[in-house]
Amino acid sequence: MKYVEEFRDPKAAKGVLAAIAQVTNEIGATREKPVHIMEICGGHTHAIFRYGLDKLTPEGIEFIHGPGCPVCVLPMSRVDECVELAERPEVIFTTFGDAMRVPGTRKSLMQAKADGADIRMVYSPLDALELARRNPDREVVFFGLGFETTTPSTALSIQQAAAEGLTNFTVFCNHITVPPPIKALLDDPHMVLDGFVGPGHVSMVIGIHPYDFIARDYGKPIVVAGFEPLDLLQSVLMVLEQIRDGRAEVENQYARIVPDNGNPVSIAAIDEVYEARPSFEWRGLGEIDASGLRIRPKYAAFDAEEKFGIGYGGGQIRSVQEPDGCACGQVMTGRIKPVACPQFGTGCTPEMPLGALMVSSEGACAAYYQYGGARSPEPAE
Amino acid sequence: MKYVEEFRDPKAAKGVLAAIAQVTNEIGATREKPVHIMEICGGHTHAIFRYGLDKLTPEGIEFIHGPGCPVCVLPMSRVDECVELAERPEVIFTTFGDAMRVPGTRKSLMQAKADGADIRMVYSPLDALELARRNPDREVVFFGLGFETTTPSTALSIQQAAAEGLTNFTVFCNHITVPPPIKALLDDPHMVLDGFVGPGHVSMVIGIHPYDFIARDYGKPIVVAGFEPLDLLQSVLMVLEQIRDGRAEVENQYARIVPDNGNPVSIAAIDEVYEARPSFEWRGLGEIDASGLRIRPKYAAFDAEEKFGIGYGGGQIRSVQEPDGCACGQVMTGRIKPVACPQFGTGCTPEMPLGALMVSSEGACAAYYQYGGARSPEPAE
Amino acid sequence: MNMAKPITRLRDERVTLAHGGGGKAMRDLITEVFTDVFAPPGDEDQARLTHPAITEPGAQLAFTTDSFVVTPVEFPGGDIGKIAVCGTVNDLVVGGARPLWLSASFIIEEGCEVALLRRIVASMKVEADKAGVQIVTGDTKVVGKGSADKVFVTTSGVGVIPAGRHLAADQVRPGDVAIVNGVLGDHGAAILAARGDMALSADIQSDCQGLGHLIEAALKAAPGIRAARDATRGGVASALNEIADAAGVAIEIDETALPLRPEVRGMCEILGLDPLYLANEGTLVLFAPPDQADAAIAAMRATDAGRDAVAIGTVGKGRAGLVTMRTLFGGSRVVDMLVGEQLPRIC
Amino acid sequence: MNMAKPITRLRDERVTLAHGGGGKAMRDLITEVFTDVFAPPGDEDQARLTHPAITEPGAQLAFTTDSFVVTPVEFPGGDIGKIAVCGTVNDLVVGGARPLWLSASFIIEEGCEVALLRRIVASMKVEADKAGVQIVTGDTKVVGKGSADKVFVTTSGVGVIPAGRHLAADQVRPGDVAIVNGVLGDHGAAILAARGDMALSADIQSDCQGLGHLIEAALKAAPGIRAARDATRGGVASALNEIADAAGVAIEIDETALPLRPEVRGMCEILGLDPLYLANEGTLVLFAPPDQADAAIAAMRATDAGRDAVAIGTVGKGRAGLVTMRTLFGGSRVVDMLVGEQLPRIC
Amino acid sequence: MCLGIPGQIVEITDPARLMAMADVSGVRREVNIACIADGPLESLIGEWALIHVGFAMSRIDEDEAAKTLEALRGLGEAQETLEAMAAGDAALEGRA
Amino acid sequence: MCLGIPGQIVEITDPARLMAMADVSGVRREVNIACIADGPLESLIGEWALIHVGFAMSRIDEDEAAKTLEALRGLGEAQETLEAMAAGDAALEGRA
Ligand code: SF4
Ligand code: SF4
Ligand SMILES: [Mg+2]
Ligand SMILES: [Mg+2]
Ligand SMILES: [Mg+2]
Ligand SMILES: [Mg+2]
Ligand SMILES: [Mg+2]
Ligand SMILES: [Mg+2]
Ligand SMILES: [Mg+2]
Ligand SMILES: [Mg+2]
Ligand SMILES: [Mg+2]
Ligand SMILES: [Mg+2]
Repeated sequence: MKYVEEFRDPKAAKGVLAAIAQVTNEIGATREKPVHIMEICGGHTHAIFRYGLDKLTPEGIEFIHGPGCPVCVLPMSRVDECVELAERPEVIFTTFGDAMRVPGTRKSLMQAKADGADIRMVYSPLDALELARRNPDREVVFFGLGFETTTPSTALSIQQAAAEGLTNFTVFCNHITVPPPIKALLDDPHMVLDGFVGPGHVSMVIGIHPYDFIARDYGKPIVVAGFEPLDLLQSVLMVLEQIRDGRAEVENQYARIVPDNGNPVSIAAIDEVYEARPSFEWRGLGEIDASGLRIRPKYAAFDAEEKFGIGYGGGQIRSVQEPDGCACGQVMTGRIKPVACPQFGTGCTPEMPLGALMVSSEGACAAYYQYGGARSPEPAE
Repeated sequence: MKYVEEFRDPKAAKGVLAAIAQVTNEIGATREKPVHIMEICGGHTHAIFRYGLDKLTPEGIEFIHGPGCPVCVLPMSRVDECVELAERPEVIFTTFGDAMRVPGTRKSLMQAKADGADIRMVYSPLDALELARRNPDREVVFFGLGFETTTPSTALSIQQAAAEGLTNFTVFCNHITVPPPIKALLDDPHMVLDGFVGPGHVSMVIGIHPYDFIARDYGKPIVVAGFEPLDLLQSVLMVLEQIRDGRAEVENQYARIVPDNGNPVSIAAIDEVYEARPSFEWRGLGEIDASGLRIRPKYAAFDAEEKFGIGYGGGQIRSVQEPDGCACGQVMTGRIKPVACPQFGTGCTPEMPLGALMVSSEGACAAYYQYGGARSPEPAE
Repeated sequence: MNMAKPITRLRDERVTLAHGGGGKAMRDLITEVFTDVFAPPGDEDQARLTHPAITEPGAQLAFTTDSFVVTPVEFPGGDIGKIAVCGTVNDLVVGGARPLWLSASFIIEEGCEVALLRRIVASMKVEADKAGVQIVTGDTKVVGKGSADKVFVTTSGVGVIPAGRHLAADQVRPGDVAIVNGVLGDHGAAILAARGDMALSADIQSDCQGLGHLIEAALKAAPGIRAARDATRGGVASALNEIADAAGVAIEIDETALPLRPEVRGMCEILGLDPLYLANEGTLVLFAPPDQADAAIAAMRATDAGRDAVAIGTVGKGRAGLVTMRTLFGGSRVVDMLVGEQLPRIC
Repeated sequence: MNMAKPITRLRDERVTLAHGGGGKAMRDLITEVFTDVFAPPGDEDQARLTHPAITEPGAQLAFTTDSFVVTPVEFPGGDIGKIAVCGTVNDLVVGGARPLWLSASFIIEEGCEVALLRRIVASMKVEADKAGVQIVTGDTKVVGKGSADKVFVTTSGVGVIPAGRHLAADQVRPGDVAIVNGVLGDHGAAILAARGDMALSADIQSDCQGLGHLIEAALKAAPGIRAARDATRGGVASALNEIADAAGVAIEIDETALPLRPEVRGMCEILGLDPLYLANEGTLVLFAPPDQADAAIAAMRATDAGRDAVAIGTVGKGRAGLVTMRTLFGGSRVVDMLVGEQLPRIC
Repeated sequence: MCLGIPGQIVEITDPARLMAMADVSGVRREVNIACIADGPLESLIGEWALIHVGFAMSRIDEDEAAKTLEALRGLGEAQETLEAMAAGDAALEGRA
Repeated sequence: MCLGIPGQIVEITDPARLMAMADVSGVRREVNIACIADGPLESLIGEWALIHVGFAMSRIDEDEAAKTLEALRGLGEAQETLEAMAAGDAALEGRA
């Protein structure tokens, strides 16, 4: 596959890994005193475990798995609202597969479907749009989930629906944005972070400048990275080099995809359709100012919150208690490793997830569990 | 079972059969020169074959199986209209089981159901009413089929729907009345009939006086009969006695059920809800004046013809060609026996009925075929 | 970190598509609901079996299958699991086979309650134990909501027919006596009432039961028994017609001899149905030579499933394949196979 | 009057409830669509069977069952009938059994086209002939519109395991080589594309095929083969995990060795799926002792179903039940069983 | 045509809608009693009526039933005293 | 987060709605090209773009891709000449 295979070449990896090892040495990072690098994006977390990069990189590098999995940070109360919407008889509820298994307080979408709700997994909001065209007597609700990468697709779909005059298509908007939680983490006095691997696909939409504050205000390096293993390794190397050199810059490893200024069409569509909410709740992180989007009044006809009277009350009012003993917040802020959670592997497994990080395969706990970050392949004594 | 078992007592039958044999003798009826008695009602046809009465009575008595099976005389075009109604996505089409297998030009209701139409078999129009209550967003159409026996039930159901203010219940009215076809048959110069066994359950509604014209104007005996085998035999005996005595009267063998003046509540309900159509098509008999009912304008909201714009165009316009070689008309008028139809048992079987008389188990051809009127239990040479 | 396995892993109340996906959820469902109860031998997807009866000279294997789709899944007198075991056991034993092993395959609708599955499996186990068969292999599939009716069960059965036994429809001869083991139509009437479509209620239980012990008892007392057939779909009328066709004989039954519950009679009168065509799930027709008929009936009556055994007709020399009935009124009529299913009549 | 039987009695284009009612319509459907093609022995509802291999000393019977519910019913590379025969044949042969007889039970949705049933039955016959098995008994049920998805097929299989053969998951030993017979995930990817839900099109055919000849060839060349398992639902990953669990061994596979079609790879990248979990219907994993692995691969490659046979990993002494993969990048990760079915990921 | 069967009214279930429970040989069904309700509804309990498609269509007249049966039995007895008896037997048993 | 994969635009399928067929390793899917349509649509044919949830989100810059690869390869070659090579090999093979 063009633009894929080249960036998975194991031979080229040798050089990068050697360079990483050398720079790690130069910095003086060790297992006991590691350098902490946060990969913000769940896609990067997934790639680290899928290719075993955590075991290939020196012990002096400690990956902190950031909040960049939109499924993991979705508050339970919003899942409950999805279920309520889906259970309306007139509604065809459409969603990406990722959201199906996230537990709400009553049930997951998977369970709601088993109970009879008409829930369909789609690959694209365009497929939801097509369902709306074909089912004029039903209400098709699309579960708009994701960061800036995905937001343009629902904005463009809403614009398309408006252009066609569709009256039975709405989006249940849960889009969130990357910079605010990073700022929140950086403001957290408990947080120890030496640098960031930045989200490549978010950046192809918004460009690299929204991260300027990280370098400028907090003095931390950030390298926007692609998702193939060589991309990731090169980005880690670039972060390490900044640390070694005492630099704090926004660099772009993923320039083949990410224009420094992002994609103007996407940005325009987002601005036209969405506006920032005053604040939005992140599971494990709490309310974060201006971190979520809502549909502008102009497009209220396509807003499931408006059409079905759901609204967004904010965490103070609506948020529901996280399950007892769940340490998701601490894991997400890098304070503890997943395996240090008392629930890990017992009260919380992928079969029966207690916390959100065990649900999505991009969640740090699920990745640890599934890809064995926690479980040694050596025989147990 | 009270009022049932007593009238099936084989011992009591001996006397009646002996009396029948004797009177037949007295009349001088023989196999070659039989007395022709028409049982008007399909229920009587069914009972004759179910109990083997045709083989117990003397050869000098020839039963002519009348037009009293509402399924058999239903014109094909009306079946097509049922299918059209049933295929509307908003419609739940409800029907007695009898009508499911009657072939239309395109398909039967059974086939329409297999093709996806929402068709439900019910025992009572009250069950259709209940479906309408439970499915306020669907249109429940009840297939109103049958003679005066059944007509009060749909009339009362329509009145009940009106009283409750139901707006999603309609009746597709195909109710027909017994006296007009009898008159038509009596007016047919080819018809040879010496007397009638009258329909007991029709008469419990309309009483026995609607048959006065048979005795008075045509000089033929008629005995209103019950449906148990002793009822039937006694009625045959009473017809024979009238013939022997040169009488032509309307007699009531079924007085335990049939009041001479019928049931006033039923008659009032029919009159309130229905009115006579100028004419109605009978399969095999053609158009017969004032032989069908339609819903009065007052109840138009409950009239599927009105609500769905079907109307009744009359046979001249709407009736569709009967299948080639079908002799149903001749069988129904008693001109030939079912087995004399060239299609009987080959082109026309209960599996693949060509004519209507092969569909219902009350149809003369089906009764002959199924209960062996046509097939000797002796070994075939 | 604690990697110990939790004790119960199946915590869902209802089956979801995840339980059909080939992963841990499916494994947990299969283990906790099915194999913990059936306890099949071994871990492989195929059962590996030996039995001395199979290798005896002259023995034959009997192999049969049926899918069960009854609605409602639970009804007075049984459930789909009981029927699925009894039905396949009966298909074995009416051919003279000793049932040995069953397979059980489940097609489960998304949303089906796990507790319902547990009840079904429990009743399968009870019936299998009664019949002396082992459920040795199985399968589960989960289909989307609306693509099945809660659960469908398919069982297959393997049995062994001892040397010298030859029960078959074509063995029936003129003069033989047709015997049923009990009242007719209970299952069909019970299901009609339980379904509720006609809003009729009646205290009728399905006759659902295994017939192995009954057949063995009858064969011991009347080794000349020619054939037996369980009168399931299509009722006794269809079973008789199949036998008449296969044997090339005529059969005459006697309406006055037919054992019927008053409630079944009542339901038939209301709906215009003929009880001869109502389904049974534990009722058979058996043909014995005239000199062994009384012995067969007596032996049947000594078993649980045969208390009401009675002769209902005889085999004659009439037209091959023809079944007739002497009516209670002394007349006679043909009892043909139906075309399709029996529909309630009104007019 | 003409009482001769018409030549074709099944004139309906679609199945109606009448075809499930136990009467003539059902008989005609069964005769004309099923038994005329399968030609089972005898007229009874049970097949009566003998085979010399069964009575040989040390032989075992193998018995297995599966229900098939694939949507769409016809897809590139096969149909539900082909899968139903191949799937059950494969469940027999992966245990070393020679398949002898199949049962086939159909749950048909009202409205199903008769022509579709005929095509399914024809493809079952073709596959059964190829595998050398006979479809000897069967059943049909008709359920209401919306209570099934056109047609479900359940097959059960009986085979005989010759004396001395013992293929079982728990026979796998450290050092053994894991071998697959061909590319992975074709069936899962073909069905995903054929279903159309994701609006993806690709020229991918299901790998649906019988594996009997392949196994016999491999066993002849490498009689020490320990175990084989067809990697159906849950894919190769699940098959490996089951074997690792049963044998109490660790298995390490090599990502670079996994045979994958570019289109399957592409579909997995688009949807965020892992091909190790995609279903196969004619692909197995087989374990051979190290000194016979090459012989096994060579023998497999000489068969139609094994042209792309290749070693994908080895059995080690790691933690019992653990399957790991050396990634193409030289790293290592656990390949666990999935929880439920694999869902397309977007984010 | 017009299948009907005698049933006994055992309970008034919904006086407003004129519904009652009828019993036919142990089988129960709610039926409409408008056609037979010419007095206080309670007085219908225990009464027999002809049931058709969920409606009690006509009350059964016990006296008339008895009269019909009497006539039938009388016919039987009368015939028994006649030599025509023999012919009747033949018809009953010989022809089937 | 944000699964994306390079695909090649092979056909414009609906110019009005800005839809085109994209090919990913032989798998085809109709995608929206609004975000990459900055010139005549036909000129997109043959171009590569990053595909995400049915949208072509960003055109792939071939030169930048080549530069990145070059840097990666250069890194490899540079390291090969150093004795640090040994340490790199150990990391690659020893730890798994
Ligand atoms: S193991 Fe479960 S509860 Fe604990 S942090 Fe991870 S997801 Fe949260
Ligand atoms: S055999 Fe068929 S075509 Fe002929 S008269 Fe009877 S119903 Fe009509
Ligand atoms: Mg069977
Ligand atoms: Mg059976
Ligand atoms: Mg049977
Ligand atoms: Mg299986
Ligand atoms: Mg027959
Ligand atoms: Mg199996
Ligand atoms: Mg299998
Ligand atoms: Mg298998
Ligand atoms: Mg069967
Ligand atoms: Mg494992």
